[in-house]
Amino acid sequence: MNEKITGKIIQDHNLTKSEYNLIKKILGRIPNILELGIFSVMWSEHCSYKSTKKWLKTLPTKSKKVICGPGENAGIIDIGGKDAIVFKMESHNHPSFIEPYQGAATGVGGIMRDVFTMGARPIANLNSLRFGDPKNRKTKNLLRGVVKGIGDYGNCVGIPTVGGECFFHESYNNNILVNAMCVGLVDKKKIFYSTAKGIGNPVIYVGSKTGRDGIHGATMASAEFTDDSTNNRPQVQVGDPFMEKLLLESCLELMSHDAIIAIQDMGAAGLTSSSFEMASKGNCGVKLFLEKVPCREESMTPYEMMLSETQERMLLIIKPNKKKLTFKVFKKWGLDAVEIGKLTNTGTMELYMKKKLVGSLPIKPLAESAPEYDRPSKKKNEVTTHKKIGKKNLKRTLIKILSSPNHSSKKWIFQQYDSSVMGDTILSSEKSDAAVIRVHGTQKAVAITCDCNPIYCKSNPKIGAEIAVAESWRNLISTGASPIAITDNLNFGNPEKKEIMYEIKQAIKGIKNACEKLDYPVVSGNVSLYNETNKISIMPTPVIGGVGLIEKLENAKGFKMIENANIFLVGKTKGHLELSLFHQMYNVTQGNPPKVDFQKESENGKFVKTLISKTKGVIGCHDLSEGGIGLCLAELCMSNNMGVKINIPKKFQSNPEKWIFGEDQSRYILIIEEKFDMKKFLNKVVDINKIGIVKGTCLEFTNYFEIPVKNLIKLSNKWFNEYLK
Amino acid sequence: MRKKKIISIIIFPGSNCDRDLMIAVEKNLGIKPDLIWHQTRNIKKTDLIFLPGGFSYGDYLRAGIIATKSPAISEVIRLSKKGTPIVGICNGFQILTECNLLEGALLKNSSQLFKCEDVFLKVVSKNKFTSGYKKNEVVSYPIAHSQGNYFVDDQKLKELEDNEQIIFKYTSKEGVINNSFNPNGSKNNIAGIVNKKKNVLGLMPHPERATDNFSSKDGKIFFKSIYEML
Amino acid sequence: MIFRVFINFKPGILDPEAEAIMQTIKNMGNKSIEKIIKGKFFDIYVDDKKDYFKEIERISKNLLSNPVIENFKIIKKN
Amino acid sequence: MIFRVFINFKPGILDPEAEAIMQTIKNMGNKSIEKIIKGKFFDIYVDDKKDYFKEIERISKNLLSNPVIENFKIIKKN
Ligand SMILES: Nc1ncnc2c1ncn2[C@@H]1O[C@H](COP(=O)(O)OP(=O)(O)O)[C@@H](O)[C@H]1O
Ligand SMILES: [Mg+2]
Repeated sequence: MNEKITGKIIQDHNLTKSEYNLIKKILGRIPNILELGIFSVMWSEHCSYKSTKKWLKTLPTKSKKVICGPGENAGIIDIGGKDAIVFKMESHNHPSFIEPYQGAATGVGGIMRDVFTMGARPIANLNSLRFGDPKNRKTKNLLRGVVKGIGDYGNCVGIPTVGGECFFHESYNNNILVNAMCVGLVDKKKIFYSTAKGIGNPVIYVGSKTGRDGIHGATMASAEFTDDSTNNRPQVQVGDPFMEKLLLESCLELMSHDAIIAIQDMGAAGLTSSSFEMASKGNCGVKLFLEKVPCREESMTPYEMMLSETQERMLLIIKPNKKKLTFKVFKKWGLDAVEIGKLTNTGTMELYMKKKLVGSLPIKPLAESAPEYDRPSKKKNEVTTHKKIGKKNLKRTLIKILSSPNHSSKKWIFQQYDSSVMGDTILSSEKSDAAVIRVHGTQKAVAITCDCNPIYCKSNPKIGAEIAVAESWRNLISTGASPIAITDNLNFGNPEKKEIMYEIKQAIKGIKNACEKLDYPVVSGNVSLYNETNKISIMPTPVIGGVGLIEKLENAKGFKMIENANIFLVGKTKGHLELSLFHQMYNVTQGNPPKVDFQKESENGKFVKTLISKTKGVIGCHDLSEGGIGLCLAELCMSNNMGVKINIPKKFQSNPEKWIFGEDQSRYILIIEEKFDMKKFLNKVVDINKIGIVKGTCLEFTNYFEIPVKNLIKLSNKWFNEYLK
Repeated sequence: MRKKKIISIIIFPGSNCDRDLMIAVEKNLGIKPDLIWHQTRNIKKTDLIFLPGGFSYGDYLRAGIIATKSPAISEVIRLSKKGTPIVGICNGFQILTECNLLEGALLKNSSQLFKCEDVFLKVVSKNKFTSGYKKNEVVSYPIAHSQGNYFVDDQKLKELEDNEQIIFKYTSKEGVINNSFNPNGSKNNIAGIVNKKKNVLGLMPHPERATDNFSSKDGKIFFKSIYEML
Repeated sequence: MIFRVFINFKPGILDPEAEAIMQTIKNMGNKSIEKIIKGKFFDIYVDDKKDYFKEIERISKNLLSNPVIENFKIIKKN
Repeated sequence: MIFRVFINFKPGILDPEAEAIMQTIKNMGNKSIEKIIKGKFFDIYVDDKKDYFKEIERISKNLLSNPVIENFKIIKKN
């Protein structure tokens, strides 16, 4: 314990010289190793957001519907009646690269705890995945492990995994991204927060016994990778979904009694961050008796106990007169709860081991004086040479897109997820733009989606982020939902590099702008930095998770078509091909992403939403994004095993690729009942045109090309099946 | 008016289809089921027992095995001997084979992967659990499991066949039963069986997830048949 | 005292996992491989008060293995 | 020749399954049980033409075990 604090120890804790000096100033003395360890995890990028806090503060976080914005375990929105929705997204990138199965599994576990900590029953999981080039020798195993890890965890706990995305690109070769999102349902009057209150109240520990897993996990997640970080073995955390299920049920049961004052999961930085955050929010002190902490291994030190990241653990402050009840409820579920400390009025964290004071830290100063950096940023100087791309065979291009890893069917992935458990999944993967989950026992539903196009973000992080927000908004609209709020997961490289910091700032600016324009606030989120290995950074990947409300379940829309229905295109098509899939298929990867006109976005969205919820005319809807009209129609055909006949407008007949594959924003395809009279609804502000009908067994662009739908299906299922054979 | 019947659902730590099942029973039978905690040593009166799907005890060791050591299962075994109808769905089926109320065993899916999808089933034998279906009718329920690969040795298989104990088989929409419509490697595409006395049914697919307006509705008839048999 | 219980599939039960591993090994270039059998083992630590063999046998039969598909074998370790 | 490869978790790695099995054994009445370690094994059958130890070692490390969380041990059987 009395180890001398050397420069090496400070460095091993990822603390800078000036941070160490600040620690000494706060304490008025030299810290011991336990105290240093605590500072290091509390001040890690992961826990303190020191590089991004300044910018995150600028995000819009309020609206009439927001009950709880960023700052708690998860965000909460009002969906009417007694119901509220709790949601957040979190990354488990580094752990998943080291051990894909456990890393992804524990990522899912962690985000679910963030949600049920607040009193909500999780009702849906989503995940946003980025892997390296499929040809990279690591990719296949990472993909297999991550998908199985996500599936096994959520399936066991019994929460449906209903959607997500999966994208391959060489920039993720050594830094995969595993972002997990969880959505829960809570009674507005029974929300639980993490503010500790009441001097003398017991601090209760429940869940898995503490082991040496993940010690320094939080600092690891904040450190850049070098190849030998694969040797950081003992840090691997193993998930126990069965324990999670027991915690979920027992906590929800205890919450139905009036026993809990504050509750928080032990996530990153385990006992340290949970106890500090709870006490800091409640302006109180804590005394912990560490010998009482249930340990899995012998002779664990206070340092290890405080920094362990063993999964499936919760910390509770309860009413003293409800202690018996608390222990009884946990016992029923086979869990041992232990009182490990008490709240005090000292404002200090006092750590005792067998009656000896082994650490003493001022809580507020430690939490509040966490460093906050305004890191320098600079736009990368890139000479963009615009390669011209000649005439290409349209049919072959579409086939190429459908057989590419990023745009082939993800059935292999989502079949490993139980999407129908809990009985409220109305629409999930490949049946709609967003998952639709019924609000249990009501006629309402929530729509949920997550999105990001890193190709756009790489070229222009601000517009890329705007598009990610707009696309999530559009995905929700397509199902007939009113978009309410988002969570975000900002995945970037090393913020100490000016070019990366520029990307971060620009992306946050983009999110801010889009959210303000669409009245679509940010209620929770996560930042994952240092996603780079051997100086190679990932593409900027700000993933956006959106949630909306469908007031009447029977109005929920997916990709449905019926024979003879009319096909309408909403929104203006200019034929933006730069950075499109069309260009990517021919290895042209330079240019600018399409711009989003938020005025139009908003008008078009409102038009579609009204048409869906106020008329009986809409059968199905699909928003347009990557791959444009061509890919959108192919997906609709495959989902229904039906054909369409499409007429390319005159204006585009000399360059049909612009119309078929252009990626202009703010557009939708509507499948409209044959007899429905659209005329009444046409207005001056929204561009809407009939482009064809549902008919036959082919995807047909009349006078250009056609492909039998059964071939499309075969092509689309091909890539994953062959890759994973 | 018939006398009110009692339906019980056993809940294990890790069960996760108990709520879905409870709702399907309530909606389709008009009966609020009794929820029986796994530690119950005495199940007094019940007209039928369900073992729900999920991951009892985390499915550690082998799916279903640890649940067979619970007090409630001793009761299930006792009552089954007295003729009480027992229905095990998914994890419930796994538990029933592990405690020898049903023949055979459920191995890991041949793909080694969890599989969730809507499948078609053929009702190959009719009995009181399936009285509402026509013989050889094709119905659709979802599956969601990683250990649904039914195994039984050839001699026992013949017995099952001779006694008409095989109830459901995986099939195509058109009723073709072969390997390409077998989602998990199950012997002879078997998806559900009964015991010799025909009062214990186990099946991997989830009829309780096929009773909603937004899914297949084919499970409703399953529950109607159960209502009729009480 | 430690008992080690070995459990593996009865002959005749298809083990696609073992099959897949064998295939992979062959693809990795090893042609001398003839067969792979996969199984699990449990090391059960008990006190030294008496010989628990009979008891371990019972546990192996009733819990650790499924007699429909698996065989078990018990050895005493030091 | 048969090589038997034993694989189990590195010490200190959480093994909830072993934990659950131990609890069940206790519930079944055996109180003398102190600990359970769980693992898997592979019996690899090769021809007798040469000693494949090195090769089996490579396979164990790269395919059969997950070096991040597992250890392996190889023994030669008869
Ligand atoms: N990019 C972001 N946008 C909005 N809120 C964020 C973002 N990143 C983090 N937050 C908020 O900061 C708080 C701390 O997050 P985090 O440290 O991830 O929580 P946890 O301790 O559960 O891991 C949360 O309330 C989270 O919603
Ligand atoms: Mg948290």
